[in-house]
Amino acid sequence: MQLEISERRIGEVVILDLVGRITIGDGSLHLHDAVGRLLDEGRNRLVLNLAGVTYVDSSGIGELVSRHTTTRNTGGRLKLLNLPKKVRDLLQITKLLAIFETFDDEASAIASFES
Amino acid sequence: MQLEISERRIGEVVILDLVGRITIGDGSLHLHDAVGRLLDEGRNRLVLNLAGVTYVDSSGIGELVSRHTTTRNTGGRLKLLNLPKKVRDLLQITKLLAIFETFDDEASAIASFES
Amino acid sequence: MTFAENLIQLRIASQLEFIDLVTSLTDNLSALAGFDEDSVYSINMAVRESVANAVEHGNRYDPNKPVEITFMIGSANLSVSVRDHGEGFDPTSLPDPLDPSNLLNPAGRGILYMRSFMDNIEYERHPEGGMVVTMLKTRLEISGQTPTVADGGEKRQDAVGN
Amino acid sequence: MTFAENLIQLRIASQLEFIDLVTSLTDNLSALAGFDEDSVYSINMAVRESVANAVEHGNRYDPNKPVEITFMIGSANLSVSVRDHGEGFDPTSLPDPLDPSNLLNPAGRGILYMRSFMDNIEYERHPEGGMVVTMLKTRLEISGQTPTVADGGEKRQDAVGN
Ligand SMILES: Nc1ncnc2c1ncn2[C@@H]1O[C@H](COP(=O)(O)OP(=O)(O)O)[C@@H](O)[C@H]1O
Ligand SMILES: Nc1ncnc2c1ncn2[C@@H]1O[C@H](COP(=O)(O)OP(=O)(O)O)[C@@H](O)[C@H]1O
Repeated sequence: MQLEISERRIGEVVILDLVGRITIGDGSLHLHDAVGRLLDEGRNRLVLNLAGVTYVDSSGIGELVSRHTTTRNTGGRLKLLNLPKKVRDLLQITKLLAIFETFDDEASAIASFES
Repeated sequence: MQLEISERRIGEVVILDLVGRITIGDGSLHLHDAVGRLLDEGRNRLVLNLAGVTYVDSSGIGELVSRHTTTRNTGGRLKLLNLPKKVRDLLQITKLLAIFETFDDEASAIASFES
Repeated sequence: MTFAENLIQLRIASQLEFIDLVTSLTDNLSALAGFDEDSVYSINMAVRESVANAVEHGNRYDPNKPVEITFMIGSANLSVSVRDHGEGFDPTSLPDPLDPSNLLNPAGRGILYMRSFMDNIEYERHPEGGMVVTMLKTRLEISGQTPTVADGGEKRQDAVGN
Repeated sequence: MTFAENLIQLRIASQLEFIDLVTSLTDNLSALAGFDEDSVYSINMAVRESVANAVEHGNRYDPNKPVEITFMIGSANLSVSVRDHGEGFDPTSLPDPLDPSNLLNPAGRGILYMRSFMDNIEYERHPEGGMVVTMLKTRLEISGQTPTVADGGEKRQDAVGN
């Protein structure tokens, strides 16, 4: 499996721990489905923990953007935790850093849903 | 470097510890030169410790055979220590196991030069 | 058949599963050509994006259309060109992914990444159909660390120099 | 241009430094095609020997002559063919490396290894010059472990079967 996703629930917030690559084909699709399933269940306070992500391509970035949008459309939020430098650079190059709420520690990411 | 060779002298015997690949090009050439240099110095009681060898091709096997022959021609011996399974299989397929003296422990390899 | 001594060509059927084969070869080849880790990653990204485009937009996933990737190891750079057998397109009339109204588009960033990660990229239509993108990455020469493989120019220089 | 959906072709200039690129691609491709670790090694060995022969004996290290390696991922096997642009040779009239008088030859074992590690190998002269060796490795099917990529036959079967 290109991308492994495991799920933790902390109160209303769901943290998805991503390990592997978010790339065209299986990786992007898997992320798409994992977020889609949560939104279907009405869970829309989402944190993607990217600490274990080793590689992302434009398809993976596109998937992050599109899941950001769908989550917002349900009145929820999709936030990013522990951006690896390479992912941060990709977001930077395409001016997406301003679009996403990003965090470097989990507690702050979770707390940010309270306000 | 494809193949790393380090040298230990135990009395009259020289043990060459080989680490890496003995393959066409650099690997075979490096083994060729290392044995050649010892023979030039008059050292011809040689043990090749192959424990760290990960891959050998027909060029590498050919180099072992040719260094076996040159060493013998000087009145010396080139013996093989710690054959990895893959190398043993390659020698087996080409009926070379009978040609080489092989050992599984260093003490016996060294002692074999006494008799 | 004549060939250049610094050429490597790969031709794959249009299957996404094959893209990783291309990028692994690319990594090994970039390392052999003497690029540092960061550059190896940059070239990998650009190759992945261009091959994905060739499969997706060029050949439209038609598995009976090939994608051809040509690597040329130069003394000062690596050139990679990727050719598909699609209808081609006009790269000057694409929406700008940095335009605020496009920021949330789910696609449209690949070519921008290719431009960012390589030193030069150029699109042209192949005379026999399809699109070719040629991308160049320059090698920063680190003294004492020359690639083992390069084009004739460098080799002749070495033969004189040493 | 038409192509088969299970094909991968690699063309390299005749340089020994490029052989490792070929064998790395071979390893990745064998794994993708569903071969186990032992088979991956066997295929690697056979490809290394055949490409080395194409560079050394076929193209005689002429860097302007290419070696072409064609991989075909079948439902039951992997076929690899290696073509050079040399003068060709008669594989039936080679000295037998197992003949006692040849045992100590420093060379002459490559083709024997290719035969031992693959299920079938065949040499033919290419109509436009050079030699082609085609080698076949059969995949032992392990239930529940089918390759992700294979030829049309297998895909159609899957579509019906699942
Ligand atoms: N090889 C190609 N053949 C045809 N059209 C292409 C090709 N490469 C890119 N394009 C066009 O350029 C657009 C932008 O490509 P790109 O920046 O890679 O983003 P994306 O692939 O995410 O759409 C594509 O949507 C497509 O219309
Ligand atoms: N592609 C080729 N073109 C011409 N001659 C070849 C080719 N491959 C093999 N041969 C001939 O077959 C002989 C045996 O090859 P091989 O068993 O691989 O051993 P080696 O390469 O060590 O000689 C070679 O010495 C060469 O004469």
